[in-house]
Amino acid sequence: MSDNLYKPDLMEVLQVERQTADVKSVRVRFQDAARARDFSFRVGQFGLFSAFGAGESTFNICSSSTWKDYLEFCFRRTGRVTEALWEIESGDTIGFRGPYGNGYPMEAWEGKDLIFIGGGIAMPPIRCAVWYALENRSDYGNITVVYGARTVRDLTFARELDEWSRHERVRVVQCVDPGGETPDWKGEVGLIPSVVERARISAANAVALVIGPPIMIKFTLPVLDRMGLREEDIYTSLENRMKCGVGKCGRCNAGPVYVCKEGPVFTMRQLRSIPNDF
Amino acid sequence: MSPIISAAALRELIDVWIKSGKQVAAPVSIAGRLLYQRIDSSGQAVLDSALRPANSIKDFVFPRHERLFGYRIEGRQISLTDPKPEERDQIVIGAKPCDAHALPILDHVFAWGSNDEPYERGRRRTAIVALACTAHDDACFCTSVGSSPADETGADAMLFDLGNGSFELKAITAKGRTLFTQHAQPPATEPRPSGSAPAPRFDPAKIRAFLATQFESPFWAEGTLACLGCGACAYTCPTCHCFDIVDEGSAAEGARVRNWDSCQFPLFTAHASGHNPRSNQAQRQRQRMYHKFAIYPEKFGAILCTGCGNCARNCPAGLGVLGVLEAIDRQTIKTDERQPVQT
Amino acid sequence: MSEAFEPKIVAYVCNWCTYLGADLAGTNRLEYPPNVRVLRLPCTGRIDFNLIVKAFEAGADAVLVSGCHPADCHYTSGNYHARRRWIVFRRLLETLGFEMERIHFTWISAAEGKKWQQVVTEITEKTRRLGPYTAYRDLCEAHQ
Amino acid sequence: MITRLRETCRRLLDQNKVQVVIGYGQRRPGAAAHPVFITRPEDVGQLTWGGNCFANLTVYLKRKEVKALGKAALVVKGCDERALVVLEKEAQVERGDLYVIGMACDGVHAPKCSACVVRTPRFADELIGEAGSAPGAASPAAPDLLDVLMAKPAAERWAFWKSEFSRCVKCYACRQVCPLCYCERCIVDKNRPVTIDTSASLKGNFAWHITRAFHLAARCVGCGECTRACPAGIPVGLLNRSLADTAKGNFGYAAGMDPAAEPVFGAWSSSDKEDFIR
Repeated sequence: MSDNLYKPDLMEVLQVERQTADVKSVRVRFQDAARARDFSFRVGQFGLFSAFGAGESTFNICSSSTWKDYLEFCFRRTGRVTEALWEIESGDTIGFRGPYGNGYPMEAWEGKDLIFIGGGIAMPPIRCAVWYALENRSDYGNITVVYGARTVRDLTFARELDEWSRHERVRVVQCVDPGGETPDWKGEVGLIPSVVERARISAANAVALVIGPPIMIKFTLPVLDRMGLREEDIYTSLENRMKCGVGKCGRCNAGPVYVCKEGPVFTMRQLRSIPNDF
Repeated sequence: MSPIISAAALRELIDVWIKSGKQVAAPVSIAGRLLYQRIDSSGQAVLDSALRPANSIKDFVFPRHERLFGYRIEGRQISLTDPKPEERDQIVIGAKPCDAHALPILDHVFAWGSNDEPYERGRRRTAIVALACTAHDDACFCTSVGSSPADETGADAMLFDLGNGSFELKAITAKGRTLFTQHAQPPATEPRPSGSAPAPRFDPAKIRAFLATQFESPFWAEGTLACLGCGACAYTCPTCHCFDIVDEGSAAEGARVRNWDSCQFPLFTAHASGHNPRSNQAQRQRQRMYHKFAIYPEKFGAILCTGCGNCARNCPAGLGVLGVLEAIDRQTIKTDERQPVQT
Repeated sequence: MSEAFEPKIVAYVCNWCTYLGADLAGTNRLEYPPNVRVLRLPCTGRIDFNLIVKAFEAGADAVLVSGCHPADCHYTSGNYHARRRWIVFRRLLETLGFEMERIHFTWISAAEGKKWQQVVTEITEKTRRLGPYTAYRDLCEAHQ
Repeated sequence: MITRLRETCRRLLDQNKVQVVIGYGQRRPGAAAHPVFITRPEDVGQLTWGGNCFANLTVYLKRKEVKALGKAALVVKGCDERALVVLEKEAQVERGDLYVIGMACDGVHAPKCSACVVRTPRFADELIGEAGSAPGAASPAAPDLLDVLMAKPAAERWAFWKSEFSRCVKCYACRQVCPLCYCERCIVDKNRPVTIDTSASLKGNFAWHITRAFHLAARCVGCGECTRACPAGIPVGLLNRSLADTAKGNFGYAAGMDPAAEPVFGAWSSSDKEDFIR
């Protein structure tokens, strides 16, 4: 491996899947077989993915760390890099640096019920943890996934949501904003905080992972509080702008915390102790 | 006692360095302004212990624009090439102590968790010969951040201007000793002129106390109104080190480069979604002050400031970090404004 | 460098006159040097100065900007606006010490296939004599 | 003059005619004046006036943080006021939302003063003082840098700018300090597509300075703030001046002088010269 911190590994694109009108997921594998063999990561970690000539962007590794042959990431088409990534096809080459960040404490969550709450493009960083838990099924209690998007067409990984719900002790609650439903929509209609409240999820021995727009998190937290979840049992993943991913370029900090190195995963209790700078 | 070296001998030595293929940088006078620049003859160097350049020496170890690697796209295949590393020895002569001091401070972050190879190489190949200050101006405040006009931190060798056309030479590191092996002359007998230290400009304890409790203070909006949001302070600061990474080139080939960036620019933290955690100048100024005087000290045990005063000297709005610090120093912290201390 | 130098010339032309003029040169089988790369824009009024800079950054040895004769603009006054901008832009390039013989402005109508042929031939020959625009290329390859 | 200035500002604030006064203050004797923002009548004592008031305060009219303070009274010199004329012409300033305090000026020891044409503001809501009979130039007449430059052969001019721009670090002080650089998002900050390399390389620096100068062509009022602000000592304002000369010579236009004059690029004439077009 190069000692050049900023030089990515080259990855072969295996598969590109269109999730929504502006979201795609991509499966890639290391070109270098030895690197592929040695590579490991924790779910919840992220990488910097490059489209050469356009630049690199930060995305969660949304595949499970138990899957050994490839990595997946998912992005929404919003800027220069994602415009370029939007054009890639299987067989193309992209770059990857990582894994970076702390990841989810999956070991600490063993023996507990898992509650995953996500909105919109927040599914990928939840998906990796769901798959990890399913592949280590005996280590975890009940799994509840509450996932919402503006409309039915904005739901990502829709097939997998159905697949998860067929697993034992797994409940998937899908919801769309009022007006976003289709005639044959069987899921919930409503905003995530109220859907979570209606879902009557047992929080007795649970941890929650809540990822989504700040406004969604803000209104979901009181619901979780009423359910009896403690702040230290509610986790989230921050998405601050990053360039280096390794704590040097100076832009991702929230107060004294460098999100790229000391995050992106925090408990709500940790977040409350750092300044509102994210 | 350290040896002395005449100014003439020093210039001869600089030319020897240059002729032997070393890169040499020094303060140079350009249109009435002193700036650190690479030189190709000792005659360009302005070795004046009373003058402070308007930029910093960080450009020589952490360049404003640097290639991280090259890329070449051929069909679906991509090849990456490491840049040809600059391995020549480099000497910065006549660095101000406040510039030299910045490098050991920067070492912390560039080695934090992982080694930043380009920076590390820049450090490895560079020797710093600092020139102790004998004068200060209205913007100098080294003494307020725990430094002094003759601070040796970060220097491989120190020169002290004896005021008679010669310098007392003190080698500090092995690298510094190697530079001057041929010039071990008779020891200095005259006493070093004592540098004129700037009077304290603010109370560091008060700054600490303010930052510890006043993150949400209205001061940040009121006290930073003059800031125009340029990067003149950051880019001439010896310790500011934030950077951007971008690809430059054609669709066929190009390079990923790293460029200086500044927390004072709105786009610095703007998310792709449009959300910006620091969407106004007050928040950006606040970040700058916290980074330098709270976050960096907490993480690495060093203030991210050497008191060189370039921020104030170069600020078109007469503010700079110094201006904000002085304004904080004038604040009275009202108890009802206190915030819970951060953990 | 001993190999014959073939200048790279970028021509920004308007859609309505010069592009058709160049096309006419083609249909009339008028031969002209292949050194020119034609880039078609709606109007000379749309030919932003940054495009000219970009051409030199990309290694052009000369740039030609061409559109409709005065009073002939498809959009009534795009070429008049462009002419004003060129007057000022040329002054900027002069102040910078740009090699002014490498930037050319012409009016070529849809009927002037012959003029297109002449202009391109002359610019190519002139640029060939000048040699490559090394001053700009050095700039772009310099790494400080 | 200072007393009158303070009285005026106290009155304006007392009567709530304006919510903020943008003026000059001074921290220490001998120091350059710096911008102050006075919102309380009791603070008008901070206001000062004199030969050290270099800054062109009209730049603050573009700052959203300053706009948020409410209606402003703005202290201007005659030269600064020209920027106001352009801003109004370009619909950036609503003159009725502004109270202009014009200061008759005897020069601020800046090179630009030697060519001063407006020593007394012409459009102020209130004019303070009378320009003395002394010549505006405080500095001895030095050979004009632009004349010297233009007398040189092109290759030397090129070498000059190459050397000057090699020092540019892309801090954008020249842009930020300019009252007329008010774009919401500067072209150099746009990346779809990248028009100007953001690197402080010679290539990126030339592209930047060409763009900056041309975007200000026939708009720049020659306040000289860009040159003053450049930490690398690059006389960037020379380019603007050169273009102002051309605007004057070819179109008889001087930016910010005649509010009724049509902006150079907002108009055209069938008689514009075209000796360079074949």
